[in-house]
Amino acid sequence: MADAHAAGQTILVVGGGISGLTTAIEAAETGYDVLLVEKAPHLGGRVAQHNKYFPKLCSPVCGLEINFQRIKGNPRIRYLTLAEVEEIRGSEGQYTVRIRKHPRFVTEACTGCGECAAACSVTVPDPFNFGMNQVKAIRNNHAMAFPSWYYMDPEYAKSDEAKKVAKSCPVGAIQPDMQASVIEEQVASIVWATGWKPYDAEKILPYGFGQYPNVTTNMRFERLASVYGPTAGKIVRPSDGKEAKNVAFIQCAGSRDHNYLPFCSRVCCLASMKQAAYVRDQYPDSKVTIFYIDLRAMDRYEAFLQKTRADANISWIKSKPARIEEDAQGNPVVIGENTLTGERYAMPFDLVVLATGMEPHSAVDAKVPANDATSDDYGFVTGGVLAAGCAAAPTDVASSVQSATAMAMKAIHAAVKKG
Amino acid sequence: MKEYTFFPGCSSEHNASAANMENSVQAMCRLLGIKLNEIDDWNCCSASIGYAGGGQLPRMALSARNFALAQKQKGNADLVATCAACWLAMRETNERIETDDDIKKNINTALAEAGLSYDGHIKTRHMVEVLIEDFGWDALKAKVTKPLKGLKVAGYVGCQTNRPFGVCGDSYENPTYLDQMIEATGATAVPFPMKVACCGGALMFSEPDKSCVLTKQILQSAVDNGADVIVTPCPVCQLNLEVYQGKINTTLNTNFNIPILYYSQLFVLSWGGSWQDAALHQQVIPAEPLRRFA
Amino acid sequence: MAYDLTFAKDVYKKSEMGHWIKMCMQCGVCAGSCPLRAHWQHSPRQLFQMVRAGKRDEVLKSSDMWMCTSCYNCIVRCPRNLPITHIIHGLARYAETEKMTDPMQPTRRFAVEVFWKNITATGRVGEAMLTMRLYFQDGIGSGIQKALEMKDSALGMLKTRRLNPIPFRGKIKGYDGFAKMLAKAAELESKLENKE
Amino acid sequence: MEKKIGCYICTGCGLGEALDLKALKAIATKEQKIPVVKDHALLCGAEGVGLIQKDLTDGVVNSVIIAACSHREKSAEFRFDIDLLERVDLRDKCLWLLDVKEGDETAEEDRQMMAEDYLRLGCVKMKKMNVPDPFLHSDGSKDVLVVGGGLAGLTAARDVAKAGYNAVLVEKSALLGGKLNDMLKVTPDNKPPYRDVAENFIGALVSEVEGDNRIKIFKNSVVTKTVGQPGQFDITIKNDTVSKELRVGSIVVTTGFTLYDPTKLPGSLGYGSSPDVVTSAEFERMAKAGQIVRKSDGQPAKRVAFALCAGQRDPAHLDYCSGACCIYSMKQAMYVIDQYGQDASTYLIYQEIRTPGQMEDFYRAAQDKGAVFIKGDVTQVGSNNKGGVAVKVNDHLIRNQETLDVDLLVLATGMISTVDTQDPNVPSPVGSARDELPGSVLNLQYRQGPSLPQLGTSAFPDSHFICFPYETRRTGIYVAGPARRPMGIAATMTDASGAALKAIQAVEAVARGVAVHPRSGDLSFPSYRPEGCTQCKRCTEECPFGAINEDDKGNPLFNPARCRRCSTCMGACPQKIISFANYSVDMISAMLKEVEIPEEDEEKPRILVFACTNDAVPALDMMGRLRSPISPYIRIIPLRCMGSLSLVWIADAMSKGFDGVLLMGCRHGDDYQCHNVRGSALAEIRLSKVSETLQRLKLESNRVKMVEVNIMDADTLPGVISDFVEQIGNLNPNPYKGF
Repeated sequence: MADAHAAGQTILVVGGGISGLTTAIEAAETGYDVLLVEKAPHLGGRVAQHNKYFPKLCSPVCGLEINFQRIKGNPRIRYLTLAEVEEIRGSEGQYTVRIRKHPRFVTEACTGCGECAAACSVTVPDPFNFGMNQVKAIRNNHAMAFPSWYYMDPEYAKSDEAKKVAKSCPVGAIQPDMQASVIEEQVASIVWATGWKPYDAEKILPYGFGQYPNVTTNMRFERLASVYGPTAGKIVRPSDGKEAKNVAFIQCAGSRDHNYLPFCSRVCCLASMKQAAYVRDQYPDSKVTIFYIDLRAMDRYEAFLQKTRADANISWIKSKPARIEEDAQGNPVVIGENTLTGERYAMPFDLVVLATGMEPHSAVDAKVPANDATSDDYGFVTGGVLAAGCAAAPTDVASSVQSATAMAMKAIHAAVKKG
Repeated sequence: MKEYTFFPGCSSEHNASAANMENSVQAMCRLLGIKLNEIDDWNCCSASIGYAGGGQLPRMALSARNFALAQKQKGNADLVATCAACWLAMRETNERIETDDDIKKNINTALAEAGLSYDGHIKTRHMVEVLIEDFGWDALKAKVTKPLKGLKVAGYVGCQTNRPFGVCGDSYENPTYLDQMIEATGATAVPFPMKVACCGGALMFSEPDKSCVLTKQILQSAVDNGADVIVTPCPVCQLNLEVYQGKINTTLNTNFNIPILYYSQLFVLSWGGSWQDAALHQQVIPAEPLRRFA
Repeated sequence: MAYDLTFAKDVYKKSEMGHWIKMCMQCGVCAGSCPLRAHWQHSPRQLFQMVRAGKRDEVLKSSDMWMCTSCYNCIVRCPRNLPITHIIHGLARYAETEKMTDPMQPTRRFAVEVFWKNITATGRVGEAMLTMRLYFQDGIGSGIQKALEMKDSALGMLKTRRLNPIPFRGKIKGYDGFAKMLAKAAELESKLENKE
Repeated sequence: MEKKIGCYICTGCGLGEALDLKALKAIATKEQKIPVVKDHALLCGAEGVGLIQKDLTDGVVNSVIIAACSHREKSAEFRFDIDLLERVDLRDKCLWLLDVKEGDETAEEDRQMMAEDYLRLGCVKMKKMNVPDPFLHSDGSKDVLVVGGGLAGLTAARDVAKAGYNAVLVEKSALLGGKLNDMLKVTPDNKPPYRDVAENFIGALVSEVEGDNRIKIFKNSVVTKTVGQPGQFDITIKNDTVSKELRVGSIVVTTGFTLYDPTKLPGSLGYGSSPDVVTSAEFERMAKAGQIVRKSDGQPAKRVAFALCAGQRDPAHLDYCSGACCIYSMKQAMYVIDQYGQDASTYLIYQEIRTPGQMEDFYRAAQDKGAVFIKGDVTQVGSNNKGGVAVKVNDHLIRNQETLDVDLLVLATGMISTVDTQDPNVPSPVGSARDELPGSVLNLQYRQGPSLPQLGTSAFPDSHFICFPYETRRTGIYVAGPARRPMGIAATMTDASGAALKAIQAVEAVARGVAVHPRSGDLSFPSYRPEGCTQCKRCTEECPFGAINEDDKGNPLFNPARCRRCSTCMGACPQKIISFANYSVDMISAMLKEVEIPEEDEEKPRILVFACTNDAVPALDMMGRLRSPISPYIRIIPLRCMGSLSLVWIADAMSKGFDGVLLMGCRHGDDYQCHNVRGSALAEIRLSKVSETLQRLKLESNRVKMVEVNIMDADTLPGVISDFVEQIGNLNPNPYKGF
């Protein structure tokens, strides 16, 4: 029963993105103890990098803030950042997990005052903005980051300056010699919520990402459109900083393609419609072209498609472009066949955004470390542990939260069986 | 001394259009220590254009016969081809025979008529694969005695050494092996966006006007990028680019006069081979920019 | 011609790699990848949809398949792994065996009447003969004209010993077996092409 | 309980250097009469926390004011086992928001004044706060009612039971299983292998549920009445003969969907013109009966066409996508191919193929089996000489208009929720088919009506929130499956499990007397002074969650367990008689009155900012982190929600001498971000009446302004504030200063 809480009834949630947060909070607010393990320095995951959500064009931080408040107010939730689950033994009801805690080099005593960052002279490409700008080697990812404690790059921690910077901390929270540690926990159930990473667009050779500066990706574009991103929200071309007023979006860049990701990533169509709105809102005289195979605005998201369709400055071309070339002015030229007219086109744009798909972390760098773990051909988790959100299938945020809430239910079943 | 079974292909025959490739390849192999054991009494591979006249089985039977002879004469030693079309046709045939039992059965029924049989197991390789995989870049660079310093070369990979199989896992859209070869001889590989564009291939024979437009774009790009010469591994490309320059100049009013060479000719020359060894005397458009290295 | 799958099912069965046609999702990548895209009327994916719609005559009479230069761009880019080059070759061959191709289609003439005859006559390509046949297939007049157009090149080739002055070449040693083999292969092929 | 207040001032993070500690302590002790006042150089450190904990343990203090950083920081360190804790933010919203040059005495003085005011606000608030006494009842139920015994309902009931709770499952028909009973096979959805249709598993699920003694099942029954609140829902279940009353704690609605009426489709789709034009539901039943034949003459139906989006994505019919039809129709095409093999010809005529995620495999499988996909429209349907159906198709991909002769044309009609919904803002739901819906599924005895609020124009009782899809406007009631939104099988089961979790979470929350999202854990709830009530009904009308009923005299009847503690009722009440133990009109009035208003001649205006604690306050904190300075003349008072805004506060602020009032609420309108749905919208409406108040006071109406603030507005908010400060600066000082 929910009010009895024998030891070992804890629910382990792996991944602190929107799915993991949801599973953790919903289970805790139902009366269960939760251990939340996140690999990054802060909670929030992939959605924290998004500028806005479709279809409401609202900030993900709004919902994250509420969830963080719920975590702060709930003693049932323990969370670890910079931590990874290395090994899972046992089975549902009685798992033993080994967790490695990577050094943050900054303790929880940090007050977020920022003295250290001011004292730090070393900058690195900002991973939060996909390396599009430089940041200090000791920092937190953004002003709303939770937990708000700073963290230090391991490389920098080895430097002599790190030791000096440590002295600059008024509360002595910086420890450049901090070591990794390993802990073991007994848990009743495990929910894998490790989410997704953007598919590596450099692998999509015909589109020349990495070769042509003005070919970018949808996740980079999110940061480009964010006022807290590398360009303070100005939508410009990477090559020359020129305002990008003629922008193309190429759907299924890597998705629905046997050469890359054979499955459909589900959200990219809607994400591009959202990003089209970024462009149209910023430049009234802008033009947007969306190249697609099928427009996948499932169920009620259809309304968002119709809303986008109503904008005469957004044109739609049913076509998977064959390749991209670059003209003398550095404009990417998109080449292909319009399958509805049969015309062969070669259209230049200021900027081309590749709607790259979702690669599940569980397929690459967050495989479930259990002997009986199973996954499908694409690396989505199908068994051994419970899977929530994009660890189970490519889904939008609302569906991920539904999935995560459902997994809280399944996790509780295991805990109840144990109790 | 490394030995390989060798399939020269029709264009490499004496007095054939790719005689300059054949001669320079032979010289290159001598300098590098490669023994090529030519298949006795080989026949045409039918290339890709063979589809229409031959269809599936007759087309593949041609390559199958070469494999059968090779197996009989030289066992399962790797079979080296120098012509892109031959390499592709042979590889495709072998792949189908090894993966499709119906094809294997039918092909062997046909081969039996010639008293032959073949059930796969011979690896077909392109000469450039042998250079890169069996000798390696250091070995190729080490042989250079006359670096082709200052020579600006457009590396034209073309289609069939690149797609669908590709050389040494190199990229389809932007392969770099040829540029690396050029650089290995001490020459400079100029940027060349058209490096994998199609020259019109076999259509040059039937619809030269269509193909010449493609060829022209390739020549133009090379010239625009400041190339002194174009280098290719493919005899069809070499022929189209070199022999049709005159026609292109008259019909599309250009004035190209750019030598089209084989990678093997660059190696031979940079490895100290003579003008003759490199078969540079066999260029329809004289390889003047290379004179100073002779 | 109303929608019907008889033709499509025939192509799936008889045409080389034809069964792949049903897997096309009509994205259009093949069209954009084709170097001859300026010259055909229907892109590969259109041909595939036409096959599925049962448009037998339009597909088989079209010269589109004959535009293929075998550059293999479409194959490496197709998101559904269709061996498009081979499918197109297969359709061309299918049209040929169904006697639907325009006999004057230049590539068809070269491939069937010149090239294939040439290589099967001796076992190897006789380039000089090939070129002569190619030029003179429409009679002396246009032949001479075409030849003159390429005169300089031809002379250059002769000078550099890359063109054999004697157009006639001998057969390969094992020609008899070679011919028998081809005959058998052709026999099996036609069985394949007419299998029910 | 007698309140023993302790005030602890932190001098870390530069506060000690920037502020005059002695003066601050004097405010707390002398002016505010706080018995225990201490300071520490690092209050959040072990020593500082120990200092507070000791006073608590020794019983010297039982209520704590912490004057340090934002309440959003160090919550773990400052978590004590006490009822009343107040955070005064001297750092993020004072020190970090003011640009004070070294030695600029005026600026330093302004900063000190701001800090002192904030300390006063905190002290007054603490003095005004009472310990909430949670709403608990002895006769509550933790059972979960599940309405609808199809896939979603069975899943929800089973999951509730497996979690150790009792479920009451009410099914309208004679047997459980719903639509799946009619299905031959099911689509794989999110279970590999994604290529193959799966066996229909509904039988197993039904017996699992019927065999579970925690689940009480009522067949042939409907819910005719739902009275009460979470934990105390009294429902009436009626079958044809008897009515039965029972009490449950929370409710999951899984009544599923009906299909759009095919007779309403355009004639061009030919429904009714021939018996061989059928809907996918009709076709499924035929397949289940092993009868894939022409209805007209019983001949085998080997040639079958499927028209997708039969009414869907068409504003004249259903303006949404039905989500599952593409996959469902592929499954049915596979039936035909499996039955007739080489002789089968199947065509799917589509607008967009929608096979998201791994279901792309299923699309490929359908093609591999030989199904032909045509992007285009059906322009006309007639009969042909072969006794079949002649379908005119406009094929967009080869720009071709041809006839497609088939034995059967299957129309993939769309799903419509069976849940009765309502929205005051939307007159009539889309899709005329809804007129034929049976009565209300719950028949809620709520002041705001028997139905569930719908999402926009969609007529679905879906959530507006992307991050919180289970948050609806009826606490403790969760809709799942196609009743909530069109969805396929796997999505339905997932959704039902999620709703089941929310249902047991709700009963647990009620049992502990705490609120659910968004103010999870809040113990307070509204109460009122009956003698003051004028029966104006504003509270009962405005409550976004329909928590308040009316008694026969027209007085509000609060249902605390329905309440989400947004305090909209408090702001709505013109009599100011609704309050919470720890939040009231009087409390905010007292706070703002405590602010020191400099004399007119000092030329230091004062501007009051009411900021929504959900988005505006974090945005202000973010400004602090970014150190983007604002005017030292503003004073911020956080509100639970703009919905609690009482016009009295404006009047009080003006008579107190504030020169202007700026209100920061969440975005409202269609894409509203107010976590309480209507809070900021209602505040705006109330504000429209504020001009009267100002006229009465002979003050300019532009002294009060409301702005929408998004949580990420830290970049634009400083401008918004300085513009308002400037605008106020252009007015004469408030004449009421010093009264």
